[in-house]
Amino acid sequence: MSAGRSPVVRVAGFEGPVDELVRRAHAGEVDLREVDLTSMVRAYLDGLRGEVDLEEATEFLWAAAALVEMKSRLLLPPKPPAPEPAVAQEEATDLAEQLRQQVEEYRVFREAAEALAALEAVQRRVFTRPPEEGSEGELPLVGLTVQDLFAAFRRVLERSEKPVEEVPREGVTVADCMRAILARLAASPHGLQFDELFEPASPRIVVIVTFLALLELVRRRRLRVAQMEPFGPIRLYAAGGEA
Amino acid sequence: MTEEDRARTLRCALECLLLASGGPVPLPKLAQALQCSEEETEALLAQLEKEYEGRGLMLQPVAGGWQLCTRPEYADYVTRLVAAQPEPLSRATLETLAVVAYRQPVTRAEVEAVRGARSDHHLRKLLERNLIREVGRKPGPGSPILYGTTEVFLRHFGLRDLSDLPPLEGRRVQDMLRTPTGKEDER
Amino acid sequence: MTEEDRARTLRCALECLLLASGGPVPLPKLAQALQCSEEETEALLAQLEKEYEGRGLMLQPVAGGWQLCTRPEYADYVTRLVAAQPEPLSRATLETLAVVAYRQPVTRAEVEAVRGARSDHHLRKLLERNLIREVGRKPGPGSPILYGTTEVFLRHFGLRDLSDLPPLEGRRVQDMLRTPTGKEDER
Repeated sequence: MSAGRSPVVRVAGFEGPVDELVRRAHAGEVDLREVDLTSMVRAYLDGLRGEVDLEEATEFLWAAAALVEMKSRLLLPPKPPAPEPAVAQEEATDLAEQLRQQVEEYRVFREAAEALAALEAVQRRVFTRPPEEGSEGELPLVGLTVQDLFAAFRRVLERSEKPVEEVPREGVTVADCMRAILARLAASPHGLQFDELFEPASPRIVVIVTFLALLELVRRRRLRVAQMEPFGPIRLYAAGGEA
Repeated sequence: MTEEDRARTLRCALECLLLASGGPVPLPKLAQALQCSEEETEALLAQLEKEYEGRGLMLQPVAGGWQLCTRPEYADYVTRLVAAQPEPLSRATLETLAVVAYRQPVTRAEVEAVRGARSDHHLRKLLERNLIREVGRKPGPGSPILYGTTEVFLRHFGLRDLSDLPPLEGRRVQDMLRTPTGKEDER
Repeated sequence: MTEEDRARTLRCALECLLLASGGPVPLPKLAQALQCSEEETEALLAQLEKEYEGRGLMLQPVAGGWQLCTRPEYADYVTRLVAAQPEPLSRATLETLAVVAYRQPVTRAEVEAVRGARSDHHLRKLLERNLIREVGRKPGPGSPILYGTTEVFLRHFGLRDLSDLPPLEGRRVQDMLRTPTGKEDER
């Protein structure tokens, strides 16, 4: 996983880094209707026995959320096709030319990305005086590991019954969920139990997005996650708020 | 005070300025703090750079300024003491960043048109690491957000400024930055 | 590699360690990163200190470790550069800090009881500046947060450790800080 930190997945018709799956699905090279996303998520979670890399897990969850969203679009009744006058009016030869240019352009940027990677590799070995302590530091996880958090997440995911296909058209965004979580925490000075964030019968997409929102809030240090005793309930607190 | 004493004092002061500020300091600010001309400050920087040869620290011109930093050859010692630098960017994220860097200001739709893939996740990552930022909104329907690179971006890659970006296919970066693309607002 | 080459490499590495860590580094941590004994590390620190004579930077033992800092004689240059020094602490905030420093670990309610005034704003400011931090929770109803001072606090005030805090003069102050009030845990 050195080139990128995208975890490898194996699904019908595809095996490789999950972000590549997203790219292929988006390009129509993989038919998501054939792909069992629930098993993919479960297989990933089952694979998380050892160290959980928060960064990688976030990457996976993002990819999973993107796939779920794409798949739900495929499964929903088709909307009347949006008019695409620009493309419709193109001559076939123009289209081919346009495509060629696009591929060429993409190749150029891939090379640029390689050059940047080389610069990054050098600069990563150069250190300056760090800013005063506190701007960076431990994630605010008190008395528990990221594994515990993931285990709890998994329990909720297993509890959630509704299949992904029942995505409300409006969709939920991570930003909405973050706001909702902060609002609930603000109203709960003694913190919230982790499980309370999830309705028992939430659609999986809602569970995933809620969890992403939670990770995001932990990363931004907007909330603290604490477990007072081993295997005890996980509680969430608004950061800085007193109990 | 002899001329050499004066230069020596100023070199010492320069060293202090660079240590105290931590990040890159633009030449005019150094000159102002030293109460010297910018030319003289540049000469002092060159002298100091020479003095630092064979030492652990070095001067680096980056992000429009000068900074005091460690030489890459001692990185192994340093990572034994302090946390390693943030993770290198994934390939897909680097690709997204390259499009933003060479095409800025650019919308998400434009980035996605080049990459042929959804890029919101990568843009978010880049925003989070302060490598890119919102620089405005594009006039037109929906007025989409325009992205550009930040000073953190320059520092992350050890670049002086945007013209220091590796040339793309022999095209000079300045030309690319100025060329408006014909495919704007494609979605 | 000759012995002198090795010592030179280690001195360079030491310089890098001190710059990259920013704050004071305890001797054992330096030794560990250099993969030397503490005795050898001390010898290297002494050599480096000697090398630094007549330069702008110097080594300083502070807060239980060694740090790289600027020589006081160049302070005027530095202050000219860092014109935007963080604003000095307000009287009320300093007062709050004093209560925390001398009575730690202490809850907000206890601070407020001593000061006879709401202090949440000041505590927040001190947390923001990393002068205090949450050190735990007090057992009992509501288990309120306990605050204590940080290493930044020690550095800010040039203290080696908490026993270095100036002794409190005057009975009244001492009593005030010590007297448990009846208003504890009030929220």
